[in-house]
Amino acid sequence: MKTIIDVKNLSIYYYTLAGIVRAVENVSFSIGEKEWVSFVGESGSGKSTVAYAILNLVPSPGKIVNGKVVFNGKNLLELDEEEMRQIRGKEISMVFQDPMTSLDPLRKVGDQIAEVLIEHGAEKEEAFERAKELLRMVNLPEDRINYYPHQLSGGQRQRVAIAMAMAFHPKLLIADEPTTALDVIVQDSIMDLIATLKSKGTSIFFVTHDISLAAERSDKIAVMYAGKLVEFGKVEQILDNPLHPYTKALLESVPDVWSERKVSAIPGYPPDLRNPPKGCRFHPRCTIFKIKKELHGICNELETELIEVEKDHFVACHLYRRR
Amino acid sequence: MSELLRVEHLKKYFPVKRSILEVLTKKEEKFVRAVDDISFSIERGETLALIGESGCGKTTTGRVILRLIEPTEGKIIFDGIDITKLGKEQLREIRKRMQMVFQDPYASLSPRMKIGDAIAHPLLIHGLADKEEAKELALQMLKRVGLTPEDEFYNRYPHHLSGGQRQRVVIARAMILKPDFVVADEAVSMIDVSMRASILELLESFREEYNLTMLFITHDIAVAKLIADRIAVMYLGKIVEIGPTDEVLNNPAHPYTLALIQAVPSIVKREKKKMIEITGEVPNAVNPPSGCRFHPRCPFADELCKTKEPELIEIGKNHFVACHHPVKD
Amino acid sequence: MEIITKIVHPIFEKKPGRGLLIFGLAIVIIVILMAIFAPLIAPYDPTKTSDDSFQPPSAEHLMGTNRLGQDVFSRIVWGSRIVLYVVFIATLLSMSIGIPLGLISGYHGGKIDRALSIIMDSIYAFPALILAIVIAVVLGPSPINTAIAISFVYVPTYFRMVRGQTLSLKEQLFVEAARAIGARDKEIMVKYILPNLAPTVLVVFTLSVADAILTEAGLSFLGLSVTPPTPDWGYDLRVGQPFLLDGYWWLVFFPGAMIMLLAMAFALIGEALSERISLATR
Amino acid sequence: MARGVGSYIIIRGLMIIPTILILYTIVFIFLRILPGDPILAVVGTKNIPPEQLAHLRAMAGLDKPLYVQYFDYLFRMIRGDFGVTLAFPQGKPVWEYLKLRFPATLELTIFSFTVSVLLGLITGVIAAKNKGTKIDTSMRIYSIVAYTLFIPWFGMMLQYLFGVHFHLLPTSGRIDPGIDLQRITGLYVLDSILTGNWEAFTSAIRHLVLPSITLGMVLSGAYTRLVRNNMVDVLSQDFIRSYHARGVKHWKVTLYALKNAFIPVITLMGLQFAILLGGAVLTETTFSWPGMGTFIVDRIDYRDYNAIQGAVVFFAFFVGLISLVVDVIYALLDPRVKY
Repeated sequence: MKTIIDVKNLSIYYYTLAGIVRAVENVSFSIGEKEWVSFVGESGSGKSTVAYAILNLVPSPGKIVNGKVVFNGKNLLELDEEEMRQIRGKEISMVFQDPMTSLDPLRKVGDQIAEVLIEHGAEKEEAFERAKELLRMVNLPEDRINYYPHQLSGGQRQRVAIAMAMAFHPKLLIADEPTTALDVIVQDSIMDLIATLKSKGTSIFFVTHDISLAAERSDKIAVMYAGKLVEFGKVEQILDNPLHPYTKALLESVPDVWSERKVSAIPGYPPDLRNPPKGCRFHPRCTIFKIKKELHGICNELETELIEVEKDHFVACHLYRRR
Repeated sequence: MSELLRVEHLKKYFPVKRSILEVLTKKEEKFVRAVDDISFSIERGETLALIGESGCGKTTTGRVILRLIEPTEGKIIFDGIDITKLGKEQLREIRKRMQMVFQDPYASLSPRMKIGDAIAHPLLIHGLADKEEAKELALQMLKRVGLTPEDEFYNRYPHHLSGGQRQRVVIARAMILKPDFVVADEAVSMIDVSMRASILELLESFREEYNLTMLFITHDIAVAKLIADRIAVMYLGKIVEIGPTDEVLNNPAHPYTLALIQAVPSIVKREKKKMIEITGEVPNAVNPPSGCRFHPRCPFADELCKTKEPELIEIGKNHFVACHHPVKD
Repeated sequence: MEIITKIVHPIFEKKPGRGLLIFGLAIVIIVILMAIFAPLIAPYDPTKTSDDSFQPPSAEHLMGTNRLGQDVFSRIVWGSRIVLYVVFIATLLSMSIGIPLGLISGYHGGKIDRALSIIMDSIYAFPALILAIVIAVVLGPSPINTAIAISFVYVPTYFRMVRGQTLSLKEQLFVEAARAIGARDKEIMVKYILPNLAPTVLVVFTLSVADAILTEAGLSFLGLSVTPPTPDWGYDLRVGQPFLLDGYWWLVFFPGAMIMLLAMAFALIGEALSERISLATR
Repeated sequence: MARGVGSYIIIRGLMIIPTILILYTIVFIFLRILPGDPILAVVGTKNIPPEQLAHLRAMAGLDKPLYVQYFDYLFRMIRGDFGVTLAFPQGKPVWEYLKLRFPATLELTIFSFTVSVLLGLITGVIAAKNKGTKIDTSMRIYSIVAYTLFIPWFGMMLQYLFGVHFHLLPTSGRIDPGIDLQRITGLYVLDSILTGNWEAFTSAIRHLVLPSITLGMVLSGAYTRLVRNNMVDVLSQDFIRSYHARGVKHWKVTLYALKNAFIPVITLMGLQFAILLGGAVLTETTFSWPGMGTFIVDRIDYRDYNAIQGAVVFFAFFVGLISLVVDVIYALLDPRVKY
């Protein structure tokens, strides 16, 4: 399969007054053509930060301290502002978490959609025609171009955001928790829309805290914990044969309508990333580490590495070290 | 088992804010019918989950039952007493027995009150303990909810705590009065996934210890399944279906319930087949549709649904649905 | 001793705004000390005239002398008493009216709240200095009257701020939670709302003191605060102005600089405090 | 839409009536009900023939019961009759003075307002764009220093520097004596443009420089701060990031951010205008500017209560009008406002 985007050794730190937050540490992965990859993790795991890094839009005081984002053979992090702008919204587009805040409240929806097209070279009239067409594609009446964002519901605004993202048949769509602020039925319809986009040839980088949402339509799942990519693989590999203790624990903590098993929480709390634990960042909460004495001195000392244990299935855990 | 709480024909209408122009031109005052004539009861020791999408009136229902906001109409009978008729002081008395756990643990604790004092305060308000005793009991409670070392946690302020820890404080504050009845409003929806289960476990343990009766309000059906004995589904201010948890989830009778359950993502059932296709969005609660409120979005709707409002009818043991054409499997 | 370190420590803690805070506090403390120890600090009697008029600043007269040969430095030292006296009485008065009124009005709402709000908003919208002028004119020139005039125009500032905050705090979940545990209105106001108002009140206090200093100086510049020969910064500025064009800059420079410095000191403290508060609540 | 705005303006206009009434009442209470006989205050002596005292009282309308005085004056004012002066020159309609003096104040405030908004916008945007750097800190300190400048002192320092030291600019008055300018609006800059009198135009502008910089700079501090904070706030919002993510050009995004940041500033403008009028009293006194402020101060010396009352109530009307204008502008710019 052709690779669309290849991220290598990405590290992002936030330089806050209270100290340096190591939000993303040494993350590598790639997304293939027409592939839907979901990044799963709790708040603060760094999944959204990775998403922003692809478009080189990490919010201040965050800085990409290391790594490459290779797209079409070019490292996006080395492009100048104008080259990057040409890619944003055209070849790679993004949908944000909160539809209430991701549209400019002072401008009409139609103006905002048309602007994307105009900024990338379309004529004004043609842009407005296309804007109407895009609204129809996301199942909104075309008269909505004259509405202001506050006149639309959350679900409708998210449709508008997706309409903008669809403007140029992008190669990659980055969706940062696009349904978190929405109810389940609306969530389902937004997921359908994203799936439509995928069927037209767009790869999807989907960020969510809800692993069951990732389970449904993804091809691959990447699990992040405390700034590290801990497991990455095909949906079946991750859900039916999870390897990393965190992935296992996460799956056991999620209630499911169609399952009778009991849920159990992961003990402890996520670490403070200004001062992450040495070695594997999960070891203070890891039940296996607690039981197996022989792991002491390894998990709490040595950095983990992402290892391919079977085809396409990667895990960063000392239990699977090559011996 | 005996009944602890019964709600009869409860209504809560909020007036819609009018602009000055509208007030001066005497434009008719409109109301958001947040809760529109609902009735149900909860047995002692039972947990009823109230589920629905945002804006369906579930949170309003919880607040009205505790009279944190005044009902527009209807009765709320708690242990034989209609609390809608109580005066301020009598209401304060009964609040010892009815407590609430809120959704947002970041907002439900005063930022400038030590968490220990926040937990002890209910005891002091009701004169159940003096300062020393209250502190002692609060320390025990901190330990009980797993915030140890408790004397260290006692003196912390909320902003030092994570969301999960704060929610434990909120639960501790509600439980220190040993209530009979608790309304838990989206008690875990703002907590990180990995810690949700532990908060649910904590609630469960109190429920066993105090033989708590619970109204568990949630939008998350998977959570409702875990904790509830019965489920009530709300849509636009109405209860459309109510029944034992397994019954409602496995044999949903209302098309809306079916749509809701089908939309919930699942790890176990990854492949989806759509049983029902519904369209549009939840209409405005100011002018709800005539007849069955779900009819504009319902694939099975006919003339009857547009004109006649369906009533809750029993279709299985303890399983009620308000639909002219219930779904059969 | 422990108490002192407890108070002093947070000031010097390395947090943003430390420099502003220390600088502001230093000036305020110096001026307060100057006012307390005026008889010891001032080298001359501030009201005693002499033949040495219009002397430029020198070792003998640090800030020169004025038309009547009075020592400008001594007048500035003594003048600090009037400013501090007027400003603190005024602020205290407006706080003790504005805060309780705002709290009760905001918490209980209703018709009285609406009426009070309209009145306070009207006064607030009107130029404070002009209103203060009217009141000062009617009451006549004396420090206590000036204080009353100033306090009147700052009541709405406190009222509006406290009312607004109370309105938003009242809607906060933790107030609802307090009602759910059975707290009475009084307990909610005192234990849940008031402590959360404190930081904002503190900031508004420092800023309104800064404002009041300028208003006091403005009133006395217009001749509405003190009667001669009482030393007062604003008044001295007025008296000195006609001689500015003759080049006697020191008559106006020093009194005016003091007014500004003191007002700035309070504004800096307010700025530093508000920054710390916004950091702490984030 | 258009009709919506029209009726909104009318309703909002009606809403300034209580504001003006309240201020009128407060001023009335202070000037009439508090102890002290205004006539005696004007005359300055108690040895005055009783018939002359009675005449003065009748002229000021003080011989009637208080409530009659209250409504009498109110209704006359609505017709534009602000009473007559009590002190020298006695019996002249206050309105005559207001007509003469108000344009001077208006001209000063318009220029100062422009200076303050421009300065505030520029410094605020610079600070926000350089958030967290030394530039940001210095802009913050600028805003505090500007805010706490004492107008007369700052004005005098400018007078000394540019008037006395460098002899660059005039330090008092509105126009050079000897220049003949036909009075149309009373705003000298406008009048000189309308009559094509360029000599008067230059002179009027030169006279405006120091007073409007003094007043404008003092008021710019509040804008710096608000613009900076709003701008920082807006720049961190999702919709700005999503503009960037859509590949919208940088300068356009800055423009949209500025528009959003500007909305709350409009509200401040209304309040600032009131402060501007208060500051104008001090500025006018400092620069011998023949406006409303100096008029009030002159009348204070005479203890001319009638004139003061007239001027203050007139100010109340003006403040009400400004708040109306501000609200309408706000409603036009922000689509979220419901009429």
